[in-house]
Amino acid sequence: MSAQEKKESLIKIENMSLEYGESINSTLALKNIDLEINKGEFICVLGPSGCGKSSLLKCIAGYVKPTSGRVLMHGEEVDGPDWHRGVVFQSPTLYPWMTVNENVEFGPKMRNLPKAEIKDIREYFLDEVNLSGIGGNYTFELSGGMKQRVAIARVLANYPQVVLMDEPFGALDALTRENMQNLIRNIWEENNTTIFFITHDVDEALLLANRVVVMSSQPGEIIKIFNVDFTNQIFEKGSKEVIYNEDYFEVKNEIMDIIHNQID
Amino acid sequence: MSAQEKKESLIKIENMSLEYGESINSTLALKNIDLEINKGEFICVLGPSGCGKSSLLKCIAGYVKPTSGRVLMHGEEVDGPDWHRGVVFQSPTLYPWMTVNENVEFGPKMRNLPKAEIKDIREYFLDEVNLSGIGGNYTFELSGGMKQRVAIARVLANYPQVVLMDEPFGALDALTRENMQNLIRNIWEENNTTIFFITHDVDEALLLANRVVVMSSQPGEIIKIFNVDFTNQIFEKGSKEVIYNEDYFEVKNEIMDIIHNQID
Amino acid sequence: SGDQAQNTNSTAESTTDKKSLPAEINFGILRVPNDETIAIAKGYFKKYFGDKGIKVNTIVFDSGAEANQALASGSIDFATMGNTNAITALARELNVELIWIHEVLGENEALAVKNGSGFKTIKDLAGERVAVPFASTAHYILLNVLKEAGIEEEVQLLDMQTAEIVAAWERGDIKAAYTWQPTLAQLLKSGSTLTDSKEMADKGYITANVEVVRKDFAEEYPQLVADFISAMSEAGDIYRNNPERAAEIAGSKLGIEAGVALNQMRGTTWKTRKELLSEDFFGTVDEPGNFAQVMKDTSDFLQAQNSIEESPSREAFNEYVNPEYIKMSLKNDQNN
Amino acid sequence: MALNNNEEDNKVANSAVQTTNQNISRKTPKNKKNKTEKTLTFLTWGFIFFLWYVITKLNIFTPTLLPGPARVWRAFLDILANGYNDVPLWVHLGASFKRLFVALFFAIFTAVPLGLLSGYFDKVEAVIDSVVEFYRPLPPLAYYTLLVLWFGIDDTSKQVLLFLAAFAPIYIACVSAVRKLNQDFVLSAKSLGANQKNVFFKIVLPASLPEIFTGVRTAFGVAYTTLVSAEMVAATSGIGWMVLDASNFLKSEVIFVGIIIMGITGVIIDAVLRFIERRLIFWKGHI
Amino acid sequence: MALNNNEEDNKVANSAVQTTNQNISRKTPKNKKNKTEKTLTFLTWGFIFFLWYVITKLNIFTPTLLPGPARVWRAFLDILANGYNDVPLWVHLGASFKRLFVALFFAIFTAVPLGLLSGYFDKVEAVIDSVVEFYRPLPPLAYYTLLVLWFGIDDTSKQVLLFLAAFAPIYIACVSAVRKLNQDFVLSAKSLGANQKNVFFKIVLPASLPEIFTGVRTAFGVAYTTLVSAEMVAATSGIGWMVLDASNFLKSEVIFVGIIIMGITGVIIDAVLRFIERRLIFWKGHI
Ligand SMILES: Nc1ncnc2c1ncn2[C@@H]1O[C@H](COP(=O)(O)OP(=O)(O)OP(=O)(O)O)[C@@H](O)[C@H]1O
Ligand SMILES: Nc1ncnc2c1ncn2[C@@H]1O[C@H](COP(=O)(O)OP(=O)(O)OP(=O)(O)O)[C@@H](O)[C@H]1O
Ligand SMILES: [Mg+2]
Ligand SMILES: [Mg+2]
Repeated sequence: MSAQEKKESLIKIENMSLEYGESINSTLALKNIDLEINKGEFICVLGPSGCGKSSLLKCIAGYVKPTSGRVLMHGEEVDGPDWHRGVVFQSPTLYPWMTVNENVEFGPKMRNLPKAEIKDIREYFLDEVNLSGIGGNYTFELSGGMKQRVAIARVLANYPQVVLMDEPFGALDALTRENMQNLIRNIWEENNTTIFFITHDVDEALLLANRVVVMSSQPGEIIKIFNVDFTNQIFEKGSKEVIYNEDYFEVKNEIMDIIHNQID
Repeated sequence: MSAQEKKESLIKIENMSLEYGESINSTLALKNIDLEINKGEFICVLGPSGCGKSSLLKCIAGYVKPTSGRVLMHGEEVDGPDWHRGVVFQSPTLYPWMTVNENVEFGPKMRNLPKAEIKDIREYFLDEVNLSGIGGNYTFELSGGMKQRVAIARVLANYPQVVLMDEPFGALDALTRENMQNLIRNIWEENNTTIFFITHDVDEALLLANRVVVMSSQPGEIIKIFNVDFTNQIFEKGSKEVIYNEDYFEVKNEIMDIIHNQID
Repeated sequence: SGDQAQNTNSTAESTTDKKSLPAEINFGILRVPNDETIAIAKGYFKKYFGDKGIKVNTIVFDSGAEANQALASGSIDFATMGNTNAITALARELNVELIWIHEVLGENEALAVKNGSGFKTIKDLAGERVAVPFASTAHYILLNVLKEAGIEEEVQLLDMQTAEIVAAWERGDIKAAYTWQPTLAQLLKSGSTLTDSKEMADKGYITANVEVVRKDFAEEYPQLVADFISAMSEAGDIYRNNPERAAEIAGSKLGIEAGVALNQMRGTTWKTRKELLSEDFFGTVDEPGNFAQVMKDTSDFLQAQNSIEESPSREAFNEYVNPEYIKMSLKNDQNN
Repeated sequence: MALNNNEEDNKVANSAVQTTNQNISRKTPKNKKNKTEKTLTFLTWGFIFFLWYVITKLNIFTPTLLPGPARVWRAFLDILANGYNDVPLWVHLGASFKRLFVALFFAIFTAVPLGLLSGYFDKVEAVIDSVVEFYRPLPPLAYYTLLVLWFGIDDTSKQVLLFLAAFAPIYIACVSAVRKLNQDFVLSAKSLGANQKNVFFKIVLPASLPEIFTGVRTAFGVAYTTLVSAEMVAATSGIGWMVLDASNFLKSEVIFVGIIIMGITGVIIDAVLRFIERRLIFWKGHI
Repeated sequence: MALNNNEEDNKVANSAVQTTNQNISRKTPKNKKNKTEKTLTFLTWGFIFFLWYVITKLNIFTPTLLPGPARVWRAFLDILANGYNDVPLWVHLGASFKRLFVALFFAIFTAVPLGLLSGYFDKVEAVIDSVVEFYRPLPPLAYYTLLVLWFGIDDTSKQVLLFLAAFAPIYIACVSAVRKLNQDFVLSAKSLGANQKNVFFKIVLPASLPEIFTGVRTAFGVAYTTLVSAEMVAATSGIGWMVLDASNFLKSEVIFVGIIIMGITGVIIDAVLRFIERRLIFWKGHI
């Protein structure tokens, strides 16, 4: 819950708004968003359904151009997708005509890295997501959790400066989900990655993030940002149950109240 | 957590096994299941993915014939689907060519009830799920949560002796899910319904059931049955947070451990 | 005729009544300036059939092959076709008989070669492509032309309809074709003939457009068949007496110029009933005329070509080429 | 929380639909063509006409090979005024469409029940399917002669030919519709007390309608494509026959007129069918 | 928990696939026909042959209207031994298939790029689509005469006719494939550093392959249906021409032979295409 000042700024969103469609049929999805993402942060975004979480991510990824305001990365305006900003989608977009290996190698290959390096990277990250050994399989042979792990490995293989994740575990069942949370927490810690993570599960956000951004319902605005460190506590204490304490429920209830007020 | 003895037995599963497919390709989905469902109970079934929860429900519903053993209802063997056993599916199977009203009226109409009665029933249950007023809409105009509520109203409109639900809230987001849990708890209480409820979310099971059945991974066997009364506590105390106590985490941890052991 | 006695069986009675005359007659016709076209244009069908309360339907066929299909399905009672198609009809056991020869084909069907093609004799066609509508009289004659020249193995025949022949000719895809009027005239604008059906007829390869009728029909209504022949004969007389007038009538019916029609008609030979009853054509029942032999020869040739499975016997052709109705028609006129 | 549902009720047809459509919405603009694209389409046809005009003006080809626009236009006006072969144009069109729609009518009324039964009962399918699969790829002209021999030269054989062309697509669509049917629809209906008959008429039939309708549209297209073949034998009316007759006399301008009329009517009828579809099967895409 | 993944790894291709297939699995038995159904299909054809045999034995119809099985069999043996019109049967088949496959080849190599581009760029679609939509429903025989006028009587015009028949289904399949393309595939590829060209060749093309292949199969079917029309003009070989020539001479038994040969080859070729499809697009259904 501290020491944010030292951190190096990576992405800066300045007074950004996003409107879909034109004139009568237009939807104001995002309004006056100001947000700074620092290097090494794990930011979770929470908000009611349809509030514009995905839209925010798309703006950062460069998939959508903001209607006003700008998204800066290292001070330069984001202009289209880029391998420095990796994206993990809710349903994994693995390419079924490629093997797991080929999927993970896709990014490095696109960047024309030397073959040997590509192989090393692939092996390292498949290992990182505990999937070494299934590289020859096709992706449709994998379970949902395994698919999402391959998708994460594929994104990490590019050593992106930030990983954007849009409800990556939303489609997984509760148990697999827990495993995946642990996995991503470990990866974040080990590789010192910067992660921007969308979820609609308050617990997930609190157990992963060191900053939780809560958004209002449409048009999406940032209502409040919470600095939390339960994820560090879990690291330190090695277990999850210990953090279900007063502190935790206090923050959780506050967030829940905010969101409920949004819906009412 | 008590007084189960007084209850009237509704459904009895005797030494039931279920095998899919034939010879080499066969899958033993369920093995030696013995279970009694009493009138007015709220049973939740938990288990790892693919353990046979849905298969168990299908046997009770009469969609699938057990390979051995039997399912009895009031002492008579279940033989095909029947309106006494209502089913709510994970993704709501509302008929898109019918309005909400027509969907809810489907069961009573099939049973040739008088028109006036059908109307009363429909109005009562649409009100029960807080959807009176949208009866004229088509189902594809509804949100996921509303759809599932219509599906519940449709099943209830038949006054079934038991409602079988297969992960009915699995596809909903966390907030809608919470609303739905409250809704079903209230309906259960008000109408004195018997509910057989499948979920993969331990919290959901604990917050709703008065008996939690935990199954082993494939082939599905019943490992342990927990009698709990958190759902009654919520009724009594009017709030959910209060039950996050020692008791709760104890049961939860035990269940989690069982399931984790199943996967390992 | 026992009307009262048969009171109870009134339906049977009415059918016998109807049987004395059919409700309608279906004629399969070709769009060529022949006696039939003139007869229709002059209203002879109305005179001989329509006035008796019979509905007359004329159905245009593009080829005798189509007419044969219609005959086989029982859709039509009379059909005009080339004699080669009439042979197919007999060989395929269609229950029909040949009752009339509209015209003996002559210069109106010819082997045309394109100017500048360098084809001076038939033998020059060796190794070339010649277009012809298959299953037609022209097909039969062309095969014989090539056979006579001894190059039947060396020429590639192309199965084309007349319109396609013109198109291919103009495009230069083909330089030789055996076809009939009016297509022939279009080809000859930039070509000449090497031989024609008249020359071949002189060599014994006679082709003709003939009329066949369903036997069931003819046996039931012989008088109507005779009437048909009378109509043809009357129409033929117009041509024989005043070709220009006949061409005008036929031309306006077909939507072509009288001159074109006349040119086409002049390329053929129209025979009178008496001529047809001579030994050269129908002969008599006891002494069949030569046309049955022509048909038999043609049939044998078609069998050799595998166009028909089995060539019917001479006796079958004698029976097939039936002079009785022409005789009846003549007798009717004498009676009048 | 259960209290604030009224708020949500008012949003009926709002968020849920939008979110599920998100992936599709990217493409919706393609359906409603925007102005640039409309202009481009217009320009394309303009260019085609211009090219046609110039080529014929240059007299590279004879009018038989390529009649000019003016010539075609005159032929069209002539046919409009005087008909073709003394038969008015609307009679030609009427004759063709009567054949088409009679065939389509019978195809629908036989293929839909047979197809649904085939999809429903494997035994029925075992009987019908291989027969349909055998004749379906056959060129209609291959068996048309047989149809003429069996059904005569009147409209019957033409209608049977078009019927056969239309039958297979509808049949196949029905089988596939039942196959793709969400079994949970059937199961839930049974659990709500529906008997076999109700399941069929209230669930299977409506759930299959979208695909059946697509099948009907395909069937119409196939039958339309077969129209000229059907009018090859012993016809003296019908737009297809008109083109064939014009071909026989190499009246290219009439061929062009026929083609243009057929092209436009084909597009119009498909648009009408699509309009009916949207009205009738409003829930399509929500199944 | 992250430790026990190896266990899960061994189950690769197990639970996940099975659970997603649950709804489908109910129907898989229908694909693999069981014994009863095979017997039924067999009996159906047996019954058809029996009926055919009995009817012809009863002499209700002349052999021209309905040739008996023996007669057809003899005709088949004769054609097998001596060919038709002095041309061996395999030459007829070869001529037809050469026309078909040349047409299909060119159709694939033009329709696939044009279709993908049309799906990709609305402007390209605006140019091409309306033209395709216009000619697609046209009966091929309507414009065949024009093709003969323009391309001559040789194989070219026949191939162009078949090409046009095959082009539209492939083109339409390609457009729809790109339209249905999961945009997240494209976006994720871009975010992984793929440039426009890589996106096209590594993502759009393979992702569209399943539908393209379905389009090719449809195209083959449509072209096959057009085969007899194509061989109407100036052919003296080809299985379609054989049937037409037999029609001229009322050789019903040869028509039957032709139909049976075409039916069987049609079924065989579709089976081959489906086999190739399964091999080539192994991931089909997993997209
Ligand atoms: N391509 C689009 N065109 C038009 N409107 C859109 C588009 N994408 C999203 N919207 C609208 O913008 C708003 C925000 O959508 P967005 O997907 O960003 O919300 P979200 O918070 O991600 O929702 P969820 O939790 O359901 O994923 C919604 O009202 C949505 O309907
Ligand atoms: N129709 C079927 N045919 C063959 N195998 C089946 C069928 N349905 C289920 N199975 C298999 O039976 C086992 C139990 O499946 P079931 O759907 O009952 O599990 P589940 O507990 O409901 O799983 P989930 O939590 O994923 O819904 C699984 O291994 C599954 O693959
Ligand atoms: Mg989202
Ligand atoms: Mg399940």
